[in-house]
Amino acid sequence: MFSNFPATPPQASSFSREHDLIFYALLALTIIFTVMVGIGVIYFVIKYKRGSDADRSRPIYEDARLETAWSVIPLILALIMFYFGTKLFITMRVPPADAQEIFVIGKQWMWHVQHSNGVRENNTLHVPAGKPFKLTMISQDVIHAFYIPAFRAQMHVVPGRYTTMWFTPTQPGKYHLFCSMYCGTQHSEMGGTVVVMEPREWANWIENGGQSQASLTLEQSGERLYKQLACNNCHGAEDNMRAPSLYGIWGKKRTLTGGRTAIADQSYLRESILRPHNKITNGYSNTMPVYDGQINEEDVLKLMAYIKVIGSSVGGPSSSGTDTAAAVLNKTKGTMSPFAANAIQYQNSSMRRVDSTPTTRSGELAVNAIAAQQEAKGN
Amino acid sequence: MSAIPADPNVTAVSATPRTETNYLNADWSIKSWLLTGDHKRIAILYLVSVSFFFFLGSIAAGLIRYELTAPAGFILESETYNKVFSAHGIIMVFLFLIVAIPAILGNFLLPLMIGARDMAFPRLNLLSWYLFMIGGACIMGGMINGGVDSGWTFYVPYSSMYANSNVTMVLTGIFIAGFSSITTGINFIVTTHKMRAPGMTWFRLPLMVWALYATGVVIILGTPVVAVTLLCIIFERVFHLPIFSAELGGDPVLFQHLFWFYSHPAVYIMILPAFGVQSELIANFARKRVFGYHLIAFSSLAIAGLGFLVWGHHMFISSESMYQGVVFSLISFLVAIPSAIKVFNWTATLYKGNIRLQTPMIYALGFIGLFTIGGLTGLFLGCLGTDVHLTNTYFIVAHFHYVMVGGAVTAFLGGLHYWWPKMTGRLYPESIAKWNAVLVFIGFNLTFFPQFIVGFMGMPRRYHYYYFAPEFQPYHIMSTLGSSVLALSFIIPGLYLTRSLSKGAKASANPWGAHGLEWETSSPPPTSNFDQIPVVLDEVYDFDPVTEHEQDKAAQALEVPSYLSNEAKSAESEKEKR
Amino acid sequence: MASTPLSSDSKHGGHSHVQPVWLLFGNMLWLMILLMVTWWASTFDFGNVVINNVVAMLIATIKAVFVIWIFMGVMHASKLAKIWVVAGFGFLFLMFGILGDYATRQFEPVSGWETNVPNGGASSFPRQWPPQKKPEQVGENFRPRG
Amino acid sequence: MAAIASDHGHGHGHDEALHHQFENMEQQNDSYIVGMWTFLVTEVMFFGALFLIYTLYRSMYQMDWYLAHEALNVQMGMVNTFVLLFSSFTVAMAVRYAQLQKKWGVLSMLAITQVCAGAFMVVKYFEYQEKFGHHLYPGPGFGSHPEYLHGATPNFAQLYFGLYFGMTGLHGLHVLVGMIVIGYLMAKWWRNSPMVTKDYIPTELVGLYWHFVDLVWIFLFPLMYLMPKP
Repeated sequence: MFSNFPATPPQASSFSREHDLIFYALLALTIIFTVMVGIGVIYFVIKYKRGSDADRSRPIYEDARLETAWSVIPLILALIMFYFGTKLFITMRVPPADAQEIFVIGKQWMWHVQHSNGVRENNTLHVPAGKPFKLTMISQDVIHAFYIPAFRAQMHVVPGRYTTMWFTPTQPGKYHLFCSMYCGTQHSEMGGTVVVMEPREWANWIENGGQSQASLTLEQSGERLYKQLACNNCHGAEDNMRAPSLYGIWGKKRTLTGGRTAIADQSYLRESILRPHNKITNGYSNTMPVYDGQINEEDVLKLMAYIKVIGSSVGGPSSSGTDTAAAVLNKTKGTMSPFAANAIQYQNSSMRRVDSTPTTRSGELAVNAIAAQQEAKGN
Repeated sequence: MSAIPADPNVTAVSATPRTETNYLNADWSIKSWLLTGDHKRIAILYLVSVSFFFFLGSIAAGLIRYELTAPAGFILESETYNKVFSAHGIIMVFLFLIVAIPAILGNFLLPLMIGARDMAFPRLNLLSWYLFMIGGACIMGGMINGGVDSGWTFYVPYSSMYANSNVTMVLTGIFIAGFSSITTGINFIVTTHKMRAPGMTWFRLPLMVWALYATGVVIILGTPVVAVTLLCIIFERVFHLPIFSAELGGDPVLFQHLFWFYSHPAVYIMILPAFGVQSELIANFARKRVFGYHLIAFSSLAIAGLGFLVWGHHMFISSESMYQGVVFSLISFLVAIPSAIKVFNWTATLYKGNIRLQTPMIYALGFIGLFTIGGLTGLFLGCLGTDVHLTNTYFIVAHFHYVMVGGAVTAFLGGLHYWWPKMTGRLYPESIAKWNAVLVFIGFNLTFFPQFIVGFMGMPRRYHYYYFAPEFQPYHIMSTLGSSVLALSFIIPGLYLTRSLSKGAKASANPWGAHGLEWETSSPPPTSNFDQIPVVLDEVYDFDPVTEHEQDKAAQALEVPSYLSNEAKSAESEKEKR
Repeated sequence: MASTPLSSDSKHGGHSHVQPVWLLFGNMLWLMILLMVTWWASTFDFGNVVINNVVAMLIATIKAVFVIWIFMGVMHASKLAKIWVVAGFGFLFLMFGILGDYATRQFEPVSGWETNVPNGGASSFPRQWPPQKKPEQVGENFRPRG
Repeated sequence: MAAIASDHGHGHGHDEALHHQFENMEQQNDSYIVGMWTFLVTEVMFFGALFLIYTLYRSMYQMDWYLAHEALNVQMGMVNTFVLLFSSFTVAMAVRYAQLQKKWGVLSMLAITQVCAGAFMVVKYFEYQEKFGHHLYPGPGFGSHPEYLHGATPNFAQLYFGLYFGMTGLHGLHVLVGMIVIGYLMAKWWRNSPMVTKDYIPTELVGLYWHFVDLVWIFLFPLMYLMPKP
């Protein structure tokens, strides 16, 4: 009878077990205290009912010992629960260095999910079991919240800044994906499914670009957009009179007008693409057109991915997964996308450890293979 | 507290003739009611208007529950469903919970309990009622004109930029109703400080007065912050002054900070008066002084103080910084301690008392049970690890309903029944009321306990459809079943209490034999409360359980059931004698 | 705390302290001098920007204290009024705890959060008012409409 | 406890100004003062939230806000501050005369205060007029003349002017309400109504409100007009 009458969400991520431990501990505490108070009340009501002859001499009104007891004991229990809760919270908020990055854009009443090798999905998320994934999320209009009950993971998606969430799926299967922050009319329909697949299965899925038509990797579509928007007219290989060069700026410190400095990370790049007048590189004037309102968040992500890859052979200090796969685009002659290779190698590894150490990438980016395959299919 | 221990079973037939003038029949004209300065009449005006708004809010609640029984909804479109749950939230929070106990019971009882003739500023008290009605009219005007679909929290980018329902009208209504709450707060603070009867020192104050004082302090320090935050949204919508807009570099999270800086203390505004009522009921129906009087009084102030330090636990996953989250989680656990102390002290008060199981006491005992569950489930949400999974789900909906409906509404009903004879001079039918109290307890648990489970399973808040997750449906069916029982159990008191206004037996000055200055004057009390200002000579709730026990034994020996029903019988016997 | 307002033998009539004219006029002159000091302080650079701000606020607070203490007559008001003044302004600092969140944001371990400018930028969606946009009906969760 | 209500408090003669719910004048006066201060605490929190928003955004966009604030006219601000300080002095004098129950002293001082308040509003009107002319009012037309922005980025400058108009507008509204209340008080004094002649408290309460309005401007002026260079 209870098969289709579940009372607990599935445990499908590395957080679930530890979260449920704390949850059931708190549940036990609640039951103990409620039963204690309940029995106390019922017993006193029955024993000292009006007219019942029970000894009522020397009633106690103040008892310092008792009062300190039931102040200190709940305090200690509370602090214990606080400690475990905070430990889990910190693991939830600090993504591991080797987590693969997925970009999520919340838009009024749908989710765009963008894998860093170009595969795009709407309202669904395909991830392999056993690999940590870091989601960098932003909203294009109102506050949403990316919530996967089975992974016990939830984070607001705020317009105007990136928020981050990470998890390591462990149990293959299909789980719910909800938007848990009220965002308008179809707030209850803004969700979908998270599909956790076997690593090999996922490698094939990512290999043929998933169902959606992602023919190009993020960097490639970024490069195409870079040329389409004629960025290379001003931003050449070296700093020239019109604009600073963007080669190898990822992660470096940039000196700006007015003596301010900023590290060229994701927020800086996004800010400088959308509103260049906010942070003008030293020695230049406010000549770059404003792209705020011309291009949407996905284009920003593509340009940013491409700018990271321009000219820099090794990724910058920041920990997002794509950086380690950087290779100058026009040189590579790879065979298989790094994700697929990495996933399969993971599959063959003898023991399936949940937080498997990442294999160092060979640095080859197999984008051309996918592109060639696409063209073959296309014409 | 009375120098001559009022003998509960020998009803002191008050010497003065039955039809002496009191605050109700002093003047029947409409003008005397609408321009009154008398705190008791203002309390009655509040009672009528707040009950009306509670009725409207309950209709919205019924509609939500009915709509959620089917995964793909029954009669509402998503747009209307969003407006219905926003209406339920706004009406219940701003027009019922924040106002009910402070403005009705607080206004009526504070001057009576401290031996004053009236509130410190009677005309300001009347202004508070008018501001409440104007605010309520604006909110209801907004609702009728098309409703607002941004939820009662009005999170910014949606409420200021993307909601095209009449948010501005409802926000001005809440802004005005906020000032009604501020004026009530000013009255409470100044009256408690300045208008106490001679001999009524701070530690002879009834615990209800302590709770109302703490509520006044929280109102004064919190309400203006939300008033200006909502004003900023009005600025943004009407005058295009961009304050929180993310497009221009503003920060939507700042709105959440300012909103919750008020809204968490607001939940303490709702629950602190309920603690006050609870202490009065437990003390007077267990016929014993409250266990740890000083601790309960100080824990009220502690809750009022700590209540302002914990707003961040509403925002653990809203891109608030991690370190801020850890600090707020720690302080949230500390704020749970005073509430736990109160519950244990009430339970300890029952030890060696003479417990009378009349209706107010059943509500009080129900309160202890429900508030314990409500409070402890709050720990799930204060603890960081579990909050990431449970926030914004039905677990939170169940938690705050356990504390608000299980706590504030149960205490409100208990207090209303307990002081009904004093407010109206009539007795309510004891047996119906007693069974209805049990029905409230059952209906409530059946409604909101399943929501804990469906919340833990991950159903988000404010969801109209869940056809993609049919496993939630059984719990929603149980919850709707319970909500119909609960609705019934809220209608029944409305009926028998209004009926008791005309048909109820006359109440003596002290039908419960309770101790307290409000029971010294006649019921309903004269317009100026006391003939002379009483002088308080001894401690509060000074029952002596042993002598109480002997009186109970003596009463039972005479086979005259000593409590209430005896009241009606003695009234008839007195008529025959005449 | 045994005293209550009624039982304490209060002096009758309750005429509060009448303030001499020279005190009021002197206070006004003193405040005008402080105003000039504020203006001078804003033009004069005290090293880094934090000190400038602190100095400006310090002078404003001194002016506020003089207005409250003398003009508003808190000097001879009851002890309770004095407590209220201190509590009211003191509570304001409690509210500035909200800024604690913004102060601790740059120490977050996750890249992409705050660089030195706490709020990197703004959403790229064009700002329309009032918002008229039809959401695209795509994704498997949409219930087919009528 | 209360059965023998001692008839203590009614010996002395009734002041006409004593309201029915108070026992003696000292209790009544103190209640009104504490009640007014409680209301002023709510006003402090009311403006406090706005100052908090100002502090946060100024710490986030120091350079742009410094550039945007140069569009403000410091001389007009100084004049306004002098005017308000002087009106604070005249209101304090009015309260003093009320305590001494000198009708014409009160009326003359209150008249000067009204004139000062009027001057403040007129100066504010000119300031706003100038800003509207330069298209500095936030909204679609903001910043169409970039030379008035002194090089500040339009987005963050719009935040600054949004808060500028919000806070000074709200403060101006409080000055307006103050003028209405002082007008009502002067009418009462003019007609020798016992409410004000016998009892100095109403005049003192209006004085407290006016001093608070001046207090807000004392903080608003340096924050808005006199920004130190970041």
